Amino acid sequence: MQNPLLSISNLGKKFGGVTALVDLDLAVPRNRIFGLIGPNGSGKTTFFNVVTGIYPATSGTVVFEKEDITRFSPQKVYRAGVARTFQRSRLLLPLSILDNITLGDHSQLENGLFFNLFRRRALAAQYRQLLDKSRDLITIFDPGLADRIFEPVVNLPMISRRRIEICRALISNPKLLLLDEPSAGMTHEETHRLIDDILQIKDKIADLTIIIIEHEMSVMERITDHCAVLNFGQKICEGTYQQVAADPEVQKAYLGVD
Amino acid sequence: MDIGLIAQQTVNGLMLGLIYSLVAVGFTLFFGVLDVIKFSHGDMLTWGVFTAFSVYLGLTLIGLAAPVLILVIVALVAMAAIGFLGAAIAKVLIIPLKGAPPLNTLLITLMLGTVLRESIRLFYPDGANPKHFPALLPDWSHSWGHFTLRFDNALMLLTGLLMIVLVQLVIKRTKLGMAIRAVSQDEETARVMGINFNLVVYVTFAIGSALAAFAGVIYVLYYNELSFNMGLLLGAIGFSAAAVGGFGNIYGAIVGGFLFAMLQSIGAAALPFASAYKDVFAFGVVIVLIAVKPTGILGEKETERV
Amino acid sequence: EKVQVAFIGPLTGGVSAIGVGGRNSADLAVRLRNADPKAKYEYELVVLDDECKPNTGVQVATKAAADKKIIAAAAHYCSVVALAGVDVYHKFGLPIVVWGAVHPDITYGNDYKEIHRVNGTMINQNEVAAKFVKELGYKTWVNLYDTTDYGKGMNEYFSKYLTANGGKILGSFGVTADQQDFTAELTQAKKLDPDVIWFGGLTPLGVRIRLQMEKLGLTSQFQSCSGIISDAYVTGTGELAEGTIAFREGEPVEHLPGGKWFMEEYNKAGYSEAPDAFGPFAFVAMNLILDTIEEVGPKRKAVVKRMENIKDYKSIVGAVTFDEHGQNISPAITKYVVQDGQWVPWQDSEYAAGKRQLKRR
Amino acid sequence: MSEPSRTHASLLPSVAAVLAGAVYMVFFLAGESQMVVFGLLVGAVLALAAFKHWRVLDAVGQSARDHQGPFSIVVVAAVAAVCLYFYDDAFVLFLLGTVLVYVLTCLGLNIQFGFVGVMNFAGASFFGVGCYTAAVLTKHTALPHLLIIVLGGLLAALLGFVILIPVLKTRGHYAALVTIAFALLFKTFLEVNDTLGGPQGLKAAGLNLFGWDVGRDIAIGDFEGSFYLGYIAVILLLAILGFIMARRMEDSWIGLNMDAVRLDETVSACFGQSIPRWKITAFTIGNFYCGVAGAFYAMMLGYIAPTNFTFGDSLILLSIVILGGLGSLWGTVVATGIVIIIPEKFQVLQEYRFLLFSALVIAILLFRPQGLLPRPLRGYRTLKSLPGKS
Amino acid sequence: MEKKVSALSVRGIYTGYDRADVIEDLSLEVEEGTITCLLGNNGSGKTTVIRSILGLTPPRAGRILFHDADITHLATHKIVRLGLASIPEGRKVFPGLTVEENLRLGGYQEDDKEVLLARMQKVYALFPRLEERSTQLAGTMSGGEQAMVSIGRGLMGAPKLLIIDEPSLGLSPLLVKENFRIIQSIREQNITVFLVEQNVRQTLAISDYGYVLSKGRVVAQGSADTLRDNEEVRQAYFG
Ligand SMILES: Nc1ncnc2c1ncn2[C@@H]1O[C@H](COP(=O)(O)OP(=O)(O)OP(=O)(O)O)[C@@H](O)[C@H]1O
Ligand SMILES: Nc1ncnc2c1ncn2[C@@H]1O[C@H](COP(=O)(O)OP(=O)(O)OP(=O)(O)O)[C@@H](O)[C@H]1O
Ligand SMILES: [Mg+2]
Ligand SMILES: [Mg+2]
Repeated sequence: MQNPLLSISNLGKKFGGVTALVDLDLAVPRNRIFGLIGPNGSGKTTFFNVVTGIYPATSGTVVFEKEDITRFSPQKVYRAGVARTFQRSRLLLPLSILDNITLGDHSQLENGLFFNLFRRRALAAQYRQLLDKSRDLITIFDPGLADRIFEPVVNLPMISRRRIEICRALISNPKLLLLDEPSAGMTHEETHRLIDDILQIKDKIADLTIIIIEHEMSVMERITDHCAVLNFGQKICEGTYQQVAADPEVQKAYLGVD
Repeated sequence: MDIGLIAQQTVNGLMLGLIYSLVAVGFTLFFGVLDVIKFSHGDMLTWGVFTAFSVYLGLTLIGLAAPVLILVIVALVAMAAIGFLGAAIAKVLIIPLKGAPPLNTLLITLMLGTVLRESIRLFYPDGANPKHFPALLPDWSHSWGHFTLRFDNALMLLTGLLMIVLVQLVIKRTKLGMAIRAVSQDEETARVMGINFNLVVYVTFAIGSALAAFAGVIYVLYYNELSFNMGLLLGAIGFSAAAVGGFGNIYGAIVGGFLFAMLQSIGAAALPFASAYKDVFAFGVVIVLIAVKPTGILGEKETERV
Repeated sequence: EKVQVAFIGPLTGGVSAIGVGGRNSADLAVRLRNADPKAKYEYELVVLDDECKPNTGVQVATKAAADKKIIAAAAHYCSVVALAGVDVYHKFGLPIVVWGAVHPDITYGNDYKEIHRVNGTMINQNEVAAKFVKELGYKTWVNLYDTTDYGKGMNEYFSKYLTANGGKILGSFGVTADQQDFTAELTQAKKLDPDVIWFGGLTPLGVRIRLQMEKLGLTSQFQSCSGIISDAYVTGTGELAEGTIAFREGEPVEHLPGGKWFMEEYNKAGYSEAPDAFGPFAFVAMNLILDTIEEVGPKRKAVVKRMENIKDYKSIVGAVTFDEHGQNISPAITKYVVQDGQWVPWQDSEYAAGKRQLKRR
Repeated sequence: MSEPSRTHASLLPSVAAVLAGAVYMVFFLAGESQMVVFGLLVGAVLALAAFKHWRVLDAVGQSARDHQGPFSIVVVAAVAAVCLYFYDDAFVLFLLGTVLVYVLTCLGLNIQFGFVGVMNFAGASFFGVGCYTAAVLTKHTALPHLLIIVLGGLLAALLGFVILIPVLKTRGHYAALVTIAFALLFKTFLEVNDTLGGPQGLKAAGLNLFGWDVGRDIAIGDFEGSFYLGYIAVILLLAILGFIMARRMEDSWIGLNMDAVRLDETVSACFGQSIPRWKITAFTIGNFYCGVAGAFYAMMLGYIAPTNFTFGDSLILLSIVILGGLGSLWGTVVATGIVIIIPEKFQVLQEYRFLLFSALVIAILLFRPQGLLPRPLRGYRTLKSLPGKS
Repeated sequence: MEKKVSALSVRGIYTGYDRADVIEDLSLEVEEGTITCLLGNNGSGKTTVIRSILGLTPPRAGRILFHDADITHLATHKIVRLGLASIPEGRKVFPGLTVEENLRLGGYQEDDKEVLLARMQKVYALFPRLEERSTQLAGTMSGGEQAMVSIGRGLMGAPKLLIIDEPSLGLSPLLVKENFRIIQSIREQNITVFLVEQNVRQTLAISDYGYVLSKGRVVAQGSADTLRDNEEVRQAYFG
């Protein structure tokens, strides 16, 4: 593949006796939506965690934009342009929607002590800008939430929380977005609205690559350009959705078509 | 240093370590069930000791003379009474606060500690002054040079360790133990499993508090002295021991307790500086240890994943 | 006309027993005066708790001193607190009489005319103590002291006078004031095998050390200082108290006619706590204040002026005479020994008579 | 799109509340007899309960939040007015000064604990570092006192670095242990060691600002006031400064970052936060506050000793923070007032006062588990009012 | 006609959290021996209904009967002991306990060790992954594995009524199918099932009766077949 955005080679991850990833090789092309599927416990989330630096890799390398980020801390991975959502939603529940989204834009903000304490007008300007930006973003997903942007997220239903989480990941205009089961627990209709929204965003942002983990196959079918299938931490198959779905091994291990 | 001296210091350290461990086990229990630091734990110990003392006075008043019988009654009554008090505290102060920030529990038990302490000082007859607790165990002893081994110390050490093992068995082997651990992980789901949350909390607090009373009885048998503010520092050290050993792990509490006692003994006896620095030394080492093992020596395992 | 006088002392915390005893004694002085038909004024006692902490001390000192209605105060058992407060009293011109704190600098560290003290400093006490025990024939000591101002000061002066008198200190251990276990230190001491274990500090620690000496089979004589002369020491140690020696400023209260009378009145008044070791001094301090006010009227300046030359003032702890620093210079030091569960002046004891023996003599 | 559609509350309720509070304070502070003090205390509780019932308190809170600036000015004016009312009552002024000192200290602890979640059980120790700095430097150097106050803060912050590594590496109760151990260690160290006066402590010189001896009574024309007015002026200024800085910190990206670190370290790290950075920042700034407050306090008090910096004192400081409401700046102010003034007013109870005070705190916690004034959601209110292009 | 016995009867309950009611005047019946499902959008209040039944968030008004016993204000553990078990939403496993301990807690009411062992074997047979990982801390399992633990734990009890809240959340398609098979087999053991699921097509395929919830109110109900043919339901859930 020509100049992939993310290339993984030989990646391995062990937790004590549990082997979560084995000799994984992947190349994720730019500007595409890349699907990751596999049975439960096959290592998909672990893959995200290793890429984002939460877990150190046991072996292998992760190269992002030609830079070896294998040993990067989560902060550095984020600064390199990778943002993510979590399989179990992780918002800062007592904080407002705005705060939660703003947090995602950390790299664009002035975080210096002096700036924040003494250059209040410049800060206010930055704040207004960000407020507008957050509102615009969340409006795409749910205009209702834009009106409640100063309310704490603790009272919101799961679907809203997932949307906010995606906004948090998107606000910094990342180059790579990692989505871990974004539609889990949504109804059919809700799921498809979410996909529409994601595709809309994808169109707006010129240079955005997405890796998505999903167990909802209709989503994968609609949205991905390319899929890889993991089983027992290994890649067992790769190709377009139609290709992998037709693979007998995938059907047996994952889809359960008999 | 000669062998006798070392042996003596070892026994001193063991006794001290036992008391610290017993207090630390209590902290670990409360932490285990509700994730709270109960800062009044040391003062519960004091109450245990004063209950024991009162019972002792009462028994001698009615003419009971057999020291061992007295001791057994004294210990049982003190443990029962303080266990009950612990459950009552859980009901009135701890459970109502379970929805609030955990720090409130800390503060409320801190204040409770003051209330307990001050009540003894003010309302116990001549409560502000230290009192003498008689030796109820036979004072057989044997000396080798500088080393005196006392029978009662050995007995206390044994009973104390037995007690800890007992608690450990209850936690590890019984349904109650499992319920305690489930409650500490997720109260709501535990209730959905059919666990009576309140009851588990009461029972845990009763056990932990009774253990404090037990530690108090050991303390007072060993030192023969009681005073209203004896629990304050003991509480702080017990907490440190529980933490440095690793919360939620009874063996951690034991390790922490004996470690702390050992550090103090070394600080007082073996190091070149003044003995008054022994606490500085012990706490200094504790800080370093925590820097190296941030969740204690037998620390909790990381259970969170993303 | 109501005249306000204040009592300041530690009513909460570890040494509250002494503070409350002092408070009761001062209160007794005021009550007796108010009951006295010859008294010119009616007195009201304002009681303040200094918690034995300097910051609270300064706070209550300010409260008393800034309140112009308060004419004088009997103040402080804890030396640090007294040291912290003296500037305040001076600044606001409130005359005080210290009733328990023993640090020399309280009176000698300044030239404030407002500060007086009826009890002696730790210097006098230790000088007498060192000489006395040396004369008893002891040769070697191990010193333990708590690291408060009191314990450290005691240790400093006792060691100084002891070595000057030819005593030998084999080892000395500072211990913290809330320490509970002394077995490590005492085991060391046991190895050094001194004639005497000396302790500088207060009752709670004194009790613990005496008991733990026994645990470890330490057979040395136990000697201490005014800090442990209290009923609590005797009840706290039980039989082991027997033969403990200690020293205190002032003539033995029980010897003076006023002393007995004081105890009778105290019991009559029905306080629920004992006067404790320094009750008599608090009583004297308050009485001195009241007498002075009776004499010169309820004005601070006049009281300060009058107190400059108090001489041979008769009291239940002996005659009081202030030197130019306001320090009572006549406090005799009484030597005490515990005999049959009582602190008995040495000269009255069976030990002095040779009927009983101290340890290791 | 607009703000949540809520009409702006009027300033009136909050001003009225401050005025009522000020008048109450005057009566409370002036109250001498047991009866008066208790009557006022019970009255306050009943009044608050009634106001809460009638939703007056909500209105006050809303009004105060909508008018941060004016409200704060009114509060400061009210404090100044109360102080001036007691212009020649040295004791009341001293007490008020002490309250302000503790406000500054607890604001610092609140930054550590309420914002970034670092529990500091050694607040009194860092406060003590400030005190000792002031005592030693006023005695041995001729440095300007204002500089010494700043140095007190800096040294406290610096000493914090001693336990920085374990503080950074641990969380929750383990972090608590580190600071508890430090607090116990600090006090023992001061006592055992004689270089800093040992257990007996040190005298500290009074504050002298550019030739103005603050320790001297004030006489301007016919007005004669206690010298404590001078001290109060200084500490009021320091407390206001501290408050403004804390508020600005809260209403800025720093506050957001700190909240994130407190609530979820993993998420924070995944969005580029450096967790050590914010912990160090909060810990250091908080200790700086403690040190500054301590240095000033030593000068006002004139005498310091190790017994002022015990673990117990640290606990009192932390109690204030919790009682006020975690992260709540106004809560800290109110709670400090309660925790410092009420035990003093309980002096009439003599030896029973701690017992009652503790019982009172327990009662407050049972009835008000979120603290007296729980922290409101961050609304960037101080930013919104600023003019500027967007 | 066969006599219908109501296992669970919810009558006009109102439930809310801090302020507003989330559930308003909601009534439903679960007949013994059936699978009854509750459908609804995210945030429509399904979980809240379950919480009300379990006594975790007791209703402000209304009554809940379980086999004719009023359980409206009973403590959760007492309700559970009447024979009501649940598989809670959101894979609520005990993270710090091992897989095996989690399963054992599911059988907390059962004292007979043999019985427990047999049940555990059954669970292990259904989810071999759990047996493989019986000593792993549940909190470190993958999302789907935690769902397996949660389901397995629910199967460890022997309830009369099993309440299941979104069991297939995060499960692979293979396991989702397996899951529905399990639910059916539960009914065959004469256990009544009250099911909340987003996977509407399959849910209705196995259910006998269903309710549709919207904004805290029942907006449609009927037998599974009628619901399947309901136009609104189709639109919202099948697309
Ligand atoms: N922190 C950990 N400690 C131990 N084992 C772990 C840890 N994290 C993951 N595992 C194990 O590694 C394997 C892969 O887990 P991972 O979360 O990557 O699965 P997944 O593909 O995301 O599955 P799912 O679709 O169920 O979310 C699982 O078997 C899991 O139990
Ligand atoms: N603890 C809570 N505090 C306040 N509001 C809550 C709480 N839990 C739920 N809510 C609110 O109650 C409403 C119903 O929530 P509930 O969880 O019952 O919905 P649900 O139908 O189960 O949704 P989902 O499909 O997401 O599970 C939602 O609007 C939610 O925001
Ligand atoms: Mg996963
Ligand atoms: Mg739900």
